[in-house]
Amino acid sequence: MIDIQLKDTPLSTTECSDLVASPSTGGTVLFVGTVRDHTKGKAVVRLEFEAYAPMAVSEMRKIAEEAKSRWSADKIVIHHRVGVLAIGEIAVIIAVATPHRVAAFEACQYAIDTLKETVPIWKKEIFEDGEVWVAAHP
Amino acid sequence: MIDIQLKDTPLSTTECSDLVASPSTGGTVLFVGTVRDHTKGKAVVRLEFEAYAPMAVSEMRKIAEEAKSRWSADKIVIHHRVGVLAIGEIAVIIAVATPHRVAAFEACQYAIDTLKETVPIWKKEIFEDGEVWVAAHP
Amino acid sequence: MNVEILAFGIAKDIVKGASFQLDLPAEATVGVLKQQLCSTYPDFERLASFAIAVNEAYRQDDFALNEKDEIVIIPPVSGG
Amino acid sequence: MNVEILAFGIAKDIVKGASFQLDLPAEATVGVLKQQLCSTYPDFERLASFAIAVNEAYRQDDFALNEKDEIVIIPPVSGG
Repeated sequence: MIDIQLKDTPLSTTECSDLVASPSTGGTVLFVGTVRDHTKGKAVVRLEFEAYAPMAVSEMRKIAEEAKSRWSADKIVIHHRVGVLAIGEIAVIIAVATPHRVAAFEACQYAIDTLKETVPIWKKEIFEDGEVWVAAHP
Repeated sequence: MIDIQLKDTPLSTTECSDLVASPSTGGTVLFVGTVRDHTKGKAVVRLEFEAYAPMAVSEMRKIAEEAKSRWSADKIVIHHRVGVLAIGEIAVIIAVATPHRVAAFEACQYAIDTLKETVPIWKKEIFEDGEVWVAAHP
Repeated sequence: MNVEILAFGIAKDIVKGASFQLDLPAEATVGVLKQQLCSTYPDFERLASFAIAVNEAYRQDDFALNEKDEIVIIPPVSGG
Repeated sequence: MNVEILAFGIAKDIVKGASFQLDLPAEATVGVLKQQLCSTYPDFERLASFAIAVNEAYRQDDFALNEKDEIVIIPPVSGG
């Protein structure tokens, strides 16, 4: 089972955990990414996430499929938020259930590492005195 | 921050995630262990977890302190359930927040691996035709 | 040929809009498009990197473009 | 000396109770206790392993016991 969602409403850790839990697997590993209040010492007021939606979904699905086949994962959920987020809100949740616990940790780490490299989603940090697209400049 | 709980009521993934989330860390890794419906092909009806409570709590605290110092974790939560659990219910949740994502995965994996080795909690599997204390016999 | 290009993130700021038209030689490739973008909007040179997606997938420089393709500029991503 | 011992998990089934009294020589150690347990209740030999906690911490065989100690049999754990 793979469940990919790109949504502009709050994400739920319990929902993602429940989606991958099954009576036949013994453990789930989740990564929950939240919005930080500072970048390089500068206070962030809020964030905006923008996505090239159809490709963001298809790239997240690609990641889930790769993780599923490489680590024999039973179920993988990737939910990503878009729109305006306040400090502390959840931007992304990845949940992975595998027959063996070690594989779930590896697959989840692979998924978040790859998501940050390939999925067309952009984060804009808004400060008191301006705003910046993260990662745009070297 | 370290939060250790041994309780006989349902555990909450969202509660544990919220407990470690903080505006200053960017990510949380959680392990959620659920009750399996079979062992070696035999159908499990329900489970009972029994703990030597004061030492279970102190051993879980030791694990959290070690993980905190080895991986510079900001916050670690370990909640373990005791009593009768139905199939699919959550037996344990470990949540770790660290400044760097890789450390959170490592610290969480260390915590669940060590918990399964050292924390005095015992699981009894109840089948249709009998019951067995898990791991008791070679 | 005339193609329509979508822009996201900082690319939207650079081209001052979410989409725009660009004239390209017939049988232009992704590589040709990138050169043209950099000469029309020199700010693209200042990005850490940028990629081109055609019809919802990343494409290499030798990929041939067609007039009806959905072409998207993908500046450095920062999801998660 | 006479000590009180707590049992959990399968140890409870072996000694048929959550606690019991045992007579030990004065200045007995954890090692002596384990031998005595195995000779009184041979089923302890059949366990994958078992440990002894004294006053809420695991103790090695050479640890000396006192009459007032909280002594607990820890059969193989299976939490998580």
